[in-house]
Amino acid sequence: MSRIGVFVCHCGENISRTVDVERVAAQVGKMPGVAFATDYKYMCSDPGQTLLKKTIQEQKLSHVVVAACSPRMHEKTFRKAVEAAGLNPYLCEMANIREHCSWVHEDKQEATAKAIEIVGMLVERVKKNRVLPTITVPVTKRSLVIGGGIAGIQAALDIADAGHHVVLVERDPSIGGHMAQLSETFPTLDCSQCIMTPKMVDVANHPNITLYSYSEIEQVDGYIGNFQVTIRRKARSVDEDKCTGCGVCMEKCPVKKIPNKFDCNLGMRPAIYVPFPQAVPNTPVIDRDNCIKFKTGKCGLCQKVCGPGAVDYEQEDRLVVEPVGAIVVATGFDLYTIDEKPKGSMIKGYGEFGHGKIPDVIDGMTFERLASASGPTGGKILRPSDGKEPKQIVFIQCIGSRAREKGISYCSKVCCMYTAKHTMLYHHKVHDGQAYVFFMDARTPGKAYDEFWRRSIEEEEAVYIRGMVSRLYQKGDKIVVMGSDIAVGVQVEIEADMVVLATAIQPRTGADSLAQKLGISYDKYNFYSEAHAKLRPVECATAGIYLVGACQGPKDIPDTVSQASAAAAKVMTLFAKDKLEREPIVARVKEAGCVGCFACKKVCAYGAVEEKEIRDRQGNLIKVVAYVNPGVCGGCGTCQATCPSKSVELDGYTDEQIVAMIEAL
Amino acid sequence: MHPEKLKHDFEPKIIAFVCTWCTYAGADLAGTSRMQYPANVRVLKFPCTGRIDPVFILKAFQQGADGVLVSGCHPGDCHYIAGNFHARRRFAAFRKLLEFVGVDLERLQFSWVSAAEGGKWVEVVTDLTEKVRNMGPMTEFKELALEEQWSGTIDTPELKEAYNAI
Amino acid sequence: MEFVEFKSMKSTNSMNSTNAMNPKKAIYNMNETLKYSYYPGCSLHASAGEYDLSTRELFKQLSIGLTEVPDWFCCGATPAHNVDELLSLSLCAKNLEMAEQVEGDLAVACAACFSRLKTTQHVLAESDVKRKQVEKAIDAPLKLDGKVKHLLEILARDLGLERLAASVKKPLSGLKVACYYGCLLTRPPDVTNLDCVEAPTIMEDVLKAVGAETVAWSHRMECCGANFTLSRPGVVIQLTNAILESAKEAGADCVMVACPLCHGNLDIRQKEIEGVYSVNYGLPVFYITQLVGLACGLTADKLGLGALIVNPMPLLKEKQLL
Amino acid sequence: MKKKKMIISQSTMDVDFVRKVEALSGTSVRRCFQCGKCSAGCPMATFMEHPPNRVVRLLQLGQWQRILAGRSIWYCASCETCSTRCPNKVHLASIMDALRKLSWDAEGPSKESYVQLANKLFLQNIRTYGRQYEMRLAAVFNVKSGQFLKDLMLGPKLISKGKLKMFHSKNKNLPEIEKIFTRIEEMRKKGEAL
Repeated sequence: MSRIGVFVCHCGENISRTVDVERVAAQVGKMPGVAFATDYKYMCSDPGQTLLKKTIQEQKLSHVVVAACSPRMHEKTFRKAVEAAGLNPYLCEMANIREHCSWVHEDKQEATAKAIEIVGMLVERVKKNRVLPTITVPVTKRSLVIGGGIAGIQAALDIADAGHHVVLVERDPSIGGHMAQLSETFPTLDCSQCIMTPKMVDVANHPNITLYSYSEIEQVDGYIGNFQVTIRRKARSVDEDKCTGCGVCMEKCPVKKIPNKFDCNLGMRPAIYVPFPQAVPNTPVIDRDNCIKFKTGKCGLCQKVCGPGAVDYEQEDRLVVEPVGAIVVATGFDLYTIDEKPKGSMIKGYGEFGHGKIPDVIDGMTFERLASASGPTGGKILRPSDGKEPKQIVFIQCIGSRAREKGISYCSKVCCMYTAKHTMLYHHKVHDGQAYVFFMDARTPGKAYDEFWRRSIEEEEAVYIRGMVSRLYQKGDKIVVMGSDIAVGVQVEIEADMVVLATAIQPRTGADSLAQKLGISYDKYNFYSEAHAKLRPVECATAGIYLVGACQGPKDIPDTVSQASAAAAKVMTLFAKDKLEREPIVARVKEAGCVGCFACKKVCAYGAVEEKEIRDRQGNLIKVVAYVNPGVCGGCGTCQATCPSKSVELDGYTDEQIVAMIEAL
Repeated sequence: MHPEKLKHDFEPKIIAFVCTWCTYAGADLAGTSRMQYPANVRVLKFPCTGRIDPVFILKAFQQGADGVLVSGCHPGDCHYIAGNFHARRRFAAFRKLLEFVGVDLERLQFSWVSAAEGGKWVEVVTDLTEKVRNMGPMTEFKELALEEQWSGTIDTPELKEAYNAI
Repeated sequence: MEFVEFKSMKSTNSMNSTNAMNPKKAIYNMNETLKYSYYPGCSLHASAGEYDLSTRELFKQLSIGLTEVPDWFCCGATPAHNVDELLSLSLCAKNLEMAEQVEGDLAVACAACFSRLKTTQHVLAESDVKRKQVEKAIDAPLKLDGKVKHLLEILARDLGLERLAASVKKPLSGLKVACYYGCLLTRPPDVTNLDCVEAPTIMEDVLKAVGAETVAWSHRMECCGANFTLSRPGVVIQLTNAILESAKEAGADCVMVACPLCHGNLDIRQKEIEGVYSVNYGLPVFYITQLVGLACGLTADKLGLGALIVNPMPLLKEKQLL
Repeated sequence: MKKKKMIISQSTMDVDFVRKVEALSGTSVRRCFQCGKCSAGCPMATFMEHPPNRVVRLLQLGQWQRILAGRSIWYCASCETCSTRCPNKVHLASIMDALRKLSWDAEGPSKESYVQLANKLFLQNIRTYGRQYEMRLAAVFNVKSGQFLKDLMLGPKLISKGKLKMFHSKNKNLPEIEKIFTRIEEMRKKGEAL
């Protein structure tokens, strides 16, 4: 006969406000098998846990149910406490009467009745719980970092400096990401390239970092401590080992006029190219869509001029498999462009701003390239249409962001600050020009941020207009901006030479398909979800995978770098152990019943099901049955639901346990 | 939205089978965000919808559930790679069986609620509760039990013996 | 709740699946004969008689059937919905019901009537409360599935640009036209579903098909203030002047409209505006059916060109179109 | 104009009125975050004492008297530019319709009488004739508003071009139209419609 102990938590007032916890304890105390039931103000507190441990020992409890918050919150806490009291941790269950009850209902009577039923279900379930052994698995002390922007670079360097090997995978030909494109950075006006390039070089030279640029994640198998990652190394057509980066091929390439994406299509590049001079690795790549050799079979000039013979037209995509113990995801963001309806974007187009067809209406990143000393204009602010210096420049905030009707409702977080920076850069470069900013709110929470914004107004003479713009249209060589100033309550019209739109930050296109490969969750915008918004901000719910930077939500550089170091620390914590304990929620085969149909093997996504021969003492084969490798099993239980003879069972979620819960209703 | 709380004649019992990674977390989010929904639902947590044996749904109806909700990760988002696809395939076949048995399929709902969709959880639960409330109590199994003295539990010694022999 | 979702789904579907957003891709059957019921609207029976005349003549020329809804009455226009939405919805609903009795989709010439009839369908599909009220007011069950089409849609999509081009006898070559959309043809987009709300091309497409040139100009969708033509003509003069100025600046020879109210302001008041602002625009303002009709070989008489206040004859003679 | 201080309290914020506006217009005023895009594109904003965004702001504060006392709502041209471009899908054109209706019901404290008069005559015309006849409408408007000479110069030109019909036949549906008017009046009396 089981002696179950039930502990009902008040959670301060969080539960007790709508659930009569004393009544729950009293009612549950009468249930068969329950030897002890009580309520307590904070079960997770130190005294709460002491009460739990003491009661287990004094009352000689066989099972425990803690009725409190979500098991996703504190199951580990209480199982640890139960273990300390000498019970197997898997004999403890949590009844969720907070997230699923007290917080979502207002009627106390209703909520209390529901809470009693929820606890009752768990009491019945726990009776059927079995002692489960802890499973330990080895840890591969190598880490994968996906994305070579500032987020991925910082995380990779930190982990590598701690002595662990890092595999850094970057989709583009060079690492550097968006930060390499920026001119200067707020709030100190550091030159972005000056602080970024040394870090990029560090990555290239670090003995603990393997850099796969121009590569993408193909497939991810395994679990925390033991991932197998397949990486597609796209054909670069240039051998990285042989290439010296002399650049002769790029000089000789007859195709010269391909818009360079790195320069927001303002500058041109050849068909064999590095995206920017400081690229890491400094190995060119052939853009096969635009290369004459690949299009017509003729040319081949670059191969002829290449001294070391690095150019290889025959190169094909290669797949490499890397075993790693942890994965850091740092895939960054895409900037929304106001073209009609960008593929994969949730945002409706901005026809009122010309659908991106007015040449001198540009986005913030294009302005960065114009302002960058290494950009296509050498740092001069010039109009894309005619190369003239704009004397009246208008910045408009919140394009796409904070516009639920246009598709997204969140704030992109960095635009207020970078626009303030843009007005300063503009004022420094065009002394007789005037900058105007249409804005709703200036969001400047950050160290020295508000001061920076005020400086753009008070010292750099930017004119901020509180109000939005209804429409832009070309009139001669001017762009007419039809705005309003809601403080004055009048319409404002400006004939501008150039308009810069602070467009929204969105997750990378394809962020969802990467998430699906990794088995991590994401929100409706495709931003990756952290395990807990406050307490586990850099971890995924999927163990062993960590999030850094704008792939998790819009973020500026200081926040991104802090998060990168935080994720690196998490990886190091994981690598500090030689072996990992994992939840023993794995499938087991009852060999007696197994007929060897291997339906389970067909549905197992982990390849955990093996064939096992059963022989008698003489060595004669009796039958072949299924065997689940506990190290590989993911614990989804699909095999159990599939097994026609009910001969496989998922520990922790047995039929007995579930039926007991249903019957308790 | 705080209309006067309506008292209903019939409070249906809804059982939700959910996966722990998406829908359970989504329901947690609804709680953390203090959204409100009818108190009729009881949640059973599974690692994955792939673990949900159709028999559990039958069992739930037998035990007096008036509606059953099965909810997991969106297609392609399964934490266990493909469990929800297997579940979907399995339930597609199972629906036919249920229909044959005489369960109104309106009482059984499948949906996808991700960890970030607290609002959708509330919507799904509220809608199903209202729908089932309007349909009235699920009587098919109860009537069957009365008619044929049929019961889900093994309550005669002969049956028990027979069962154990298997 | 579910009903509403279903409806809105339907409307987005029709936007995506048909060629509603892409007039260039009209799919048609050469042998089919087009037939419409016709709601001219009050203005076409009064101040915009030439729009009515040219519409009928053009449709006859193109072998498109057009049967006027017998005893239709006023849709209520802006004044009705301005102060009494229920009345506006009811008047339109009754007219829609009467149109159901005549074969074919409902062809509407006036942009304001078009907007009111479409809005009525949209609002009543979305709101059960209003739907019930209107059913009570007109004492009849509502039917909202009949299609309401502006003449532009019929020419550009039902007939199709290719068939239209094939009917051209005298291309309008050399004529530079500023197409004026005004407010109500495209706004609000979820109601009218006519074309891209901020960058429509349907008028330009039609004109190009009949050989005219179109100019790019900034004020083609700004409001002319039609609602105030009676009560506050000063407002109208100011707004309309900006439109004419922009068209002139863009190098247009003339303006084309698809709405009698826009026409009233741009054409009838043009002389007055020129006086107030001491400018000289001299921009004839045509209805779409007049220009298309001209290209299809109809005479000035049949198109009612003589009824235009700004005399178009010198321009048409200069371009050798008469 | 002297501006009165706004005293804000639960009792001075008329939530019931705002709810009525929301019900009639089918749009929520709380969604507006005052970006001013509506006012920026409004062709009539320069004629209004409260630009469109401020009309919504006053509604958010329950200060409808200030709105109805002014001319703003009567200067809205119903061009739908605001509704089309609003980032929050606040259907401002419908809010304006609702406000005009409520002002009309309250026998309009507004100063703007010309637009109201024109609207009234327009609706009367529908009830009496079934269709609009601009000549009659214009003539009656001029007489009632005391502007006998307004647009006088346009008259002869329009008549010579056949644009103003002097005579017209009665619509056969007049009884039906009359019924619609009376049914709506009855529904309102019974409180079945706003």
